[in-house]
Amino acid sequence: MNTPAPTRRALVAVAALAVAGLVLTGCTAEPDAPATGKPVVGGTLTYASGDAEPDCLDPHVGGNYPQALTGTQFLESLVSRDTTGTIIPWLASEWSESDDGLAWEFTLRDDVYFSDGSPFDAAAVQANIAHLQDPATGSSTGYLALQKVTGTEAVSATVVRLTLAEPDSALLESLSQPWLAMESPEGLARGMEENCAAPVGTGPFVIKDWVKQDAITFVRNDTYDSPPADAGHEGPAYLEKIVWRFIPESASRYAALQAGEVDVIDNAQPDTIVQADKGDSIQHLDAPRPGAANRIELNSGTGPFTDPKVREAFIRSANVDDGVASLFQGTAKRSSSALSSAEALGVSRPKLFEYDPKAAGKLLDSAGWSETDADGYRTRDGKRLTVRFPVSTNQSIPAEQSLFEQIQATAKETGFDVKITPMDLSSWYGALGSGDYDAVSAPYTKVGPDVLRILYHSDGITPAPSGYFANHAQVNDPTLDELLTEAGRESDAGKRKALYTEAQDRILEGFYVLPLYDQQNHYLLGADVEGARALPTVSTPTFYDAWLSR
Amino acid sequence: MSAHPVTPAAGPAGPPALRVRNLSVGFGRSGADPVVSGISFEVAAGECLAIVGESGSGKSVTARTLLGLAGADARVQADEMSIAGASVLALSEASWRRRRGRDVGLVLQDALSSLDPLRPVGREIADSLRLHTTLAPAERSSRVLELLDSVGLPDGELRSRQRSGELSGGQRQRALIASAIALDPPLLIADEPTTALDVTVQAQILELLERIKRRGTALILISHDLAVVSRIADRVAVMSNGRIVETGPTHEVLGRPRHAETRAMVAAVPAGKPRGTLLAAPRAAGPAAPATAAAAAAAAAASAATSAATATPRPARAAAPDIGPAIVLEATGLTKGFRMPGGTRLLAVDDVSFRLERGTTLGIVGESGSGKTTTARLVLALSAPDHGEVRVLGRPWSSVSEQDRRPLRTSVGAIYQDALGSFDPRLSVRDILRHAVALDGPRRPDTGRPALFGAHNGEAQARVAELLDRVRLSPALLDRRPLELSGGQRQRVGIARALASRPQILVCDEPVSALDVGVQAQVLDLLDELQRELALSLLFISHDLGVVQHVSDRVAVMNEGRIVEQADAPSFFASPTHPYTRRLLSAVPRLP
Amino acid sequence: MSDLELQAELGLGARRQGATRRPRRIAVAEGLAGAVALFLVLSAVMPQLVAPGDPLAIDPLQAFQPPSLPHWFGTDESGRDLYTRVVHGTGNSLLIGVLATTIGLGLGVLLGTLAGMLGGFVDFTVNRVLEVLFAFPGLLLALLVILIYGPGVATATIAVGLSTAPGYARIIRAQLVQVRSSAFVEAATVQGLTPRRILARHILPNTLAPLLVLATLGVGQAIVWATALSYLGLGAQPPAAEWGAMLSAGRTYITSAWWMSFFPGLFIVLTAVTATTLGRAIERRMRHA
Amino acid sequence: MAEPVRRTPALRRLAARLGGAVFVLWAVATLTFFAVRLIPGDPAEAILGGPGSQASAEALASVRAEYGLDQPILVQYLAQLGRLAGGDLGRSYALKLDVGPLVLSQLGGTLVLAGLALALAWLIALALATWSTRGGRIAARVGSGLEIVAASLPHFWLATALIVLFSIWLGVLPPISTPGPAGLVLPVLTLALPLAGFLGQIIREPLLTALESPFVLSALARGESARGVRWNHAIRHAAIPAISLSGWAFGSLISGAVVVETVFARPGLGRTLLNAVTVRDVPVVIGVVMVVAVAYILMTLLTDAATRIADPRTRAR
Repeated sequence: MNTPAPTRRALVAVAALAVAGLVLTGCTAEPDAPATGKPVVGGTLTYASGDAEPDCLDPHVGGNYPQALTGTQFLESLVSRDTTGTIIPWLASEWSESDDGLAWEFTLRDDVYFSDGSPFDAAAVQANIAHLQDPATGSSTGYLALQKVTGTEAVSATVVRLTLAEPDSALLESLSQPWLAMESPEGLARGMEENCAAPVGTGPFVIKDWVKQDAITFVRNDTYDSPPADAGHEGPAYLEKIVWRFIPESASRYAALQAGEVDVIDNAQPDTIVQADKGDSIQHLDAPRPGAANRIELNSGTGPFTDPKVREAFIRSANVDDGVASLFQGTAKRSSSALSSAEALGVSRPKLFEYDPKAAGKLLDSAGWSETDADGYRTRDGKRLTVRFPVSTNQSIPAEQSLFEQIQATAKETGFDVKITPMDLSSWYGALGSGDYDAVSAPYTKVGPDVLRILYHSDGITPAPSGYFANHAQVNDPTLDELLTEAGRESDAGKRKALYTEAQDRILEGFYVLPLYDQQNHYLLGADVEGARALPTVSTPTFYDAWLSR
Repeated sequence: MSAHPVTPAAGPAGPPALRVRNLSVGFGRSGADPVVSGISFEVAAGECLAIVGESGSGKSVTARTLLGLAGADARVQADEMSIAGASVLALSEASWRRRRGRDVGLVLQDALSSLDPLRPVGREIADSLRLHTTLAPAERSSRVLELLDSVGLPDGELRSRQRSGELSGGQRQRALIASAIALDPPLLIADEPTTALDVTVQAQILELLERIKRRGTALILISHDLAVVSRIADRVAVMSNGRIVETGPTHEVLGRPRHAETRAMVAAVPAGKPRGTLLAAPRAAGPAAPATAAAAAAAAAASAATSAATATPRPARAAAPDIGPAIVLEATGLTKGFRMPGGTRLLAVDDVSFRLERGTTLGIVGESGSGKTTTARLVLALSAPDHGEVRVLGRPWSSVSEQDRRPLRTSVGAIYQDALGSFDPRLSVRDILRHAVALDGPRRPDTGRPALFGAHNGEAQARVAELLDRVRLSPALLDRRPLELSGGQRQRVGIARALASRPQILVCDEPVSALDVGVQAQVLDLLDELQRELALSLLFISHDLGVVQHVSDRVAVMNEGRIVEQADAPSFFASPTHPYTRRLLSAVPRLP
Repeated sequence: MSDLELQAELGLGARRQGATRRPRRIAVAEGLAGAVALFLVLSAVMPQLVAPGDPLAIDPLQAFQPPSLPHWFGTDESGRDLYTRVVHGTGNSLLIGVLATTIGLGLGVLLGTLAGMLGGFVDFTVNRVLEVLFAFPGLLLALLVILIYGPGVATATIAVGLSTAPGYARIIRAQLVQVRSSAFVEAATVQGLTPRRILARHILPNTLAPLLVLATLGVGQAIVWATALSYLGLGAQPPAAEWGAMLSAGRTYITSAWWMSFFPGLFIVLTAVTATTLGRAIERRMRHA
Repeated sequence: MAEPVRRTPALRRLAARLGGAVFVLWAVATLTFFAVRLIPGDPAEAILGGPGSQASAEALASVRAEYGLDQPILVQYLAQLGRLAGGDLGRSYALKLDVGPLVLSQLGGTLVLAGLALALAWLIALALATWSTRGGRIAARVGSGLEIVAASLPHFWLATALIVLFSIWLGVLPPISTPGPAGLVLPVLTLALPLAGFLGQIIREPLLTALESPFVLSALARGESARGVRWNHAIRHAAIPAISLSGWAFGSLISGAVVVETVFARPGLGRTLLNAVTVRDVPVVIGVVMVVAVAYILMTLLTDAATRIADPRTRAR
């Protein structure tokens, strides 16, 4: 069966050379400032993930964040990014773009082998791109990232050329993502079922065992020597083994970390982060995901939100600041941008999103929603001002659902009847597909401002082959379309910035979105975990440099 | 001979097996009345002392106290309590444990529940040996076989592997005795050891106990039935309200009872008393019968003190009204079989025929499993016979549909052994009687439903009051539920209910088997009185030949589903023909 | 799930043994249970009287307050007063419990009465059906219902109701058969009562009297099961003031805000204990009346 | 009745029991087969990921053909029965795994958990019941009160409470199920405590009855100690009703496992079932249901045998 579309926090790469937005806070050992002492070789690190267990470990299939998390441990991409946002060599040692921007040549390392022993070469890259573009693979994230790529050519065994339909300034970022990582062609040839169970890559670890509903065991790849350029050391990883467990209960996860049963947890809850920050026994790694900020998108295609005044009224009626402050306890900041704070080209317009119920009331009056019914909701022509808000319980962390409840409560004071409907993922996609929503929150992870094109270009209203469509706000603005297309082709940094600024202004001023906060991505690590870091691409953790000081 | 304390009539030298002086046992708060107060007695080796009393007289508590098992909250005081010369007063639990089974053994009634139903009887018997000796398991097993043999249970190998539920009543009572005498204790206490046993079995068990006594064991036999103990007891102590009211050699106490309580007990034994003799002393004046059996006994005792010491014959019966046929109930060739779990058929009732004449009592007697209860059910048309027929008042009864039979139902009343179970537990005495009365009364013309059903219907209330008076129950009991009544009271309510429809026939299925002798006497008297006054015809079914002898005009003996002998009472008892009947008759406990 | 059956067995079993050792006076535990029950019913019927606030009113600045004088049970992540929410949730939870019990008991009475009264082929068939339903032990039948109709309060209620029905049916049937063959029904036949009158006067009252006990015990168990489904995300959903959903929301913050889980859970336990104690007390009263 | 009742031949009884078991299994399979037809929507679409998948008509058609969904319902039903009879439980919609091996691989963990919990529950129940019936009204009240409260504890709440107490406050036990024995303590305790409450309630009444019964008095009169009476006689009587409720206990443990395995992140049947219900993975749900039904039936057969061993009286009946 096909993968259900880009599930959790899907990401599309973008070309722009964004200045690093990845901020590493907390006490994590950073790669260039190794922790005290000499790395110890050996040991088993246990990782507890709160994300769903992937159905398929091949990130080409579908392409969601849980796959990126696991894929980072055993797969590698052509290029990577450093903390300043600069694209750096990985499996490709150098690359060049043709003058017209329609062809790219990548020179590959000649000393890299997949863990099944087959060589990594131009043919392998071709096979991977073909696999991603094959509809049978059911890729959504990788497929979208390679939309402009029309062909591949093995110039030599170590040089591969990609030809494009139009210039793509996001290509390098796209290729840096785990969803476009390189897998052994022989592995791919085994068929989807086998490959899903144990994809073969070039990474520092190899899948040894996957007991479904329990754990994945990775063991060290002893012949490994192809770290990205920003890695802390060369040669094989220090750790002997990684046990990757799935613990959906956040409280259990944190307690397990406290008890020393696991060494690293993800999806840390705000209250546990605050606790961890207070003591010394647990390190905190804050790595917000790139791409769009978490936001509520208002469906401008149908229903009450076709009227910009009603959209603005809703946005002004929602008290987000207090909610973010109380629910996230300082671990997340209120956003007033369409983009993640990790994106340098992001435009923040705090004034547009200030809580102002009075203004909201006036806006509704002027939009014709001037009557109030017995329950205190606004009505127009006898119809209640209802906002249908389907929420995917799989995609929203509890604090976020609480925030939605608070928005529901504050918007009620102005007269909005927000109907929050919790749903499982499949029903949620169903509701989206049939247009049965007025507001929706769908996280979208991606490097660089090109995410705006995915989310707000009118092309995004029509679904991708997997059935997924990204333009939930159903923004259909030819001027915006033009700005976004132009920006996607433009390689001049200054012009690009101006184009994206204008585009963001149009989106924000059109009140299509209510930005909430950055996509949260907090890791907590035991005190004896040294050298772990988040890859500056999509903030997945890498344990290549990690070792245990115990 | 003086009444207090009890001393052995004769016996070997040395200390008696048991000596008790001034024993009192109380429970609960220290101010509460003691259950046993100041009793004294002794038993010598090879002697049997019977302690007789109504339930609640304190005899069982006495027995338990002699084993140190009166309970944690019991307060035991005595001037002396010694077994084989050694004082057992204020023994620690550990020392008691060493003595129980070794110095004193206990046999309880109903071995089905007195032997652990989940363990083979061999292990139960071997337990005494395990606890008090160092015998190896194999030695214990062989000793168990000897013991079983000595109590008259051959096939020891088989028996010791069986559980109490797999043995017959007599077999398991023997096994229980074997477990009590495993260590040959000098003192054996038997608490109602034969109650609930068939008479023939009862006689055998008594014989066994007597044999044990003759071996030199001191035996204390506890019972509510004077007739039972009179067989083997050397001396009798009569207990009432926690005191020993009379004591002496058996023949003296039974022959010349001095205390009112003793006299009442002697009088209450039905066996050998002519038909129509009053068994219980005349009731106290007024309809307010005492609330409990114990109180009833006390009242009876009090009034008996002023009345004649021996049973009083009653005036002759009222003449039967000469309406309807002379034969009110007739069974011909009744046969009923049941399928057994193994697939075989058991003929519970096999070709049974009898006739009940108006105004008389037909007693059907048989031991357990003889088919008498099935016969009762057939007569009551609660099950249909496979063959044969029952006719009531000359009309077809068992052969017609229930609907056709129903009009005739009011002519047939019934009282049961388990009176409590025969009442709807939700109903009060008032409701039970009101419902019964309503059935008999006129019907509303519109609905056909009984007209007397209203709670405030004066006529119904009057009838209920009348019934209550007939069975000598206080109106104060009207609002109680049967669960809150004593056994005797329950049976009276049952009789009142049966009388409500003014029946001509009363089917009594073991009506007094669950009652103490004293209460039994009262109920039997009541039935007799009702029969006289209401010209009732009684079908009286019982396992107790003594009772049947007392109440019946005609007797039928059932064995293995068949009537083996049937005759008019005088000739029946004078010259029984069938060997089974003779065996039965000889086993009936009666006073010497 | 035959917890109910079990609970009932415990109560009705004593009836069969005719145990009469307990005194009639009101025990301390029963008195307490009565008081708690009164409080719960009041909370369900008139929550405003017990807790005048709005269970949905948020106050983000007052979030995560531990229990204090203004907030007896503390506040949740949105600053909602937990005491108010727990009290207002009583109605929801009790309603779910009562409805589920009604469904289960209704079906159980229907099946049990059919089997017990008609006997023969019907009895055989119903017994086989029950046997099959018992092969879905515990939550299994409920989960199957949820698989079919999707999660939600209504489904969860029906699911719990359905899965309790077999247990009830078996009790009712057993009770009916026992009463039908009891000595007092035979006695009534001997008295000449018509079958219809025996049914109306003796069999039905004695069979159905334990229903009150069953229902009381059942509501407690149904609430535990329904809240379990809510906790697993298959029943009521936040922010609904339903105990299971509140507990489910609270488990996220268990390390820092124990009160969010503790108080809703305490009310569930309290309700179940109260139901059990009251059920037993009613049973005892009926037995000794 | 004095004469020993003739026993049904063991073989015939066994055959009857097995026949009954096969019938129940068939009925369970039939019931689930037709029950899942009640699920609204197209099963082919469900296989492809639900309504959100927006699968193409060709994809739907190929899935229908692959899963035989285009066949008449009776053919599908017979095919399903045939597969089940051969031990084939079908293929998971979501996990892309054969259900049979998947469910079997999860069964072990749950059985270990349930088995240990059952043993612990018995231990606690017996200890509490014997302690609280040793005399004294206070002990009896405390005992029966504890039992009622324990029986009322919802697993989900108890699990959380135990984690807070032992893992967060005291820090002595791992809050998740780790491979070692330490990781089993809290899950087992969570399952065992409420069950112990129930068992204790069942044991208490017959224990009291047994302790007051004449055979105990007889044993005491033989010189048996209070402890001997308890362990040689009374306990066995008290245990029989509880043993015969093992089928129920098994159901309660499976239900508990759904919660406990989720909270303690333990692989097992319960967690598999919950996940499958959440994502509506019909074959997995059916697979688990069938396996549980088989286990339940085995359990009742075992219970029956155990009761016969513990209570010889039932053999004659």
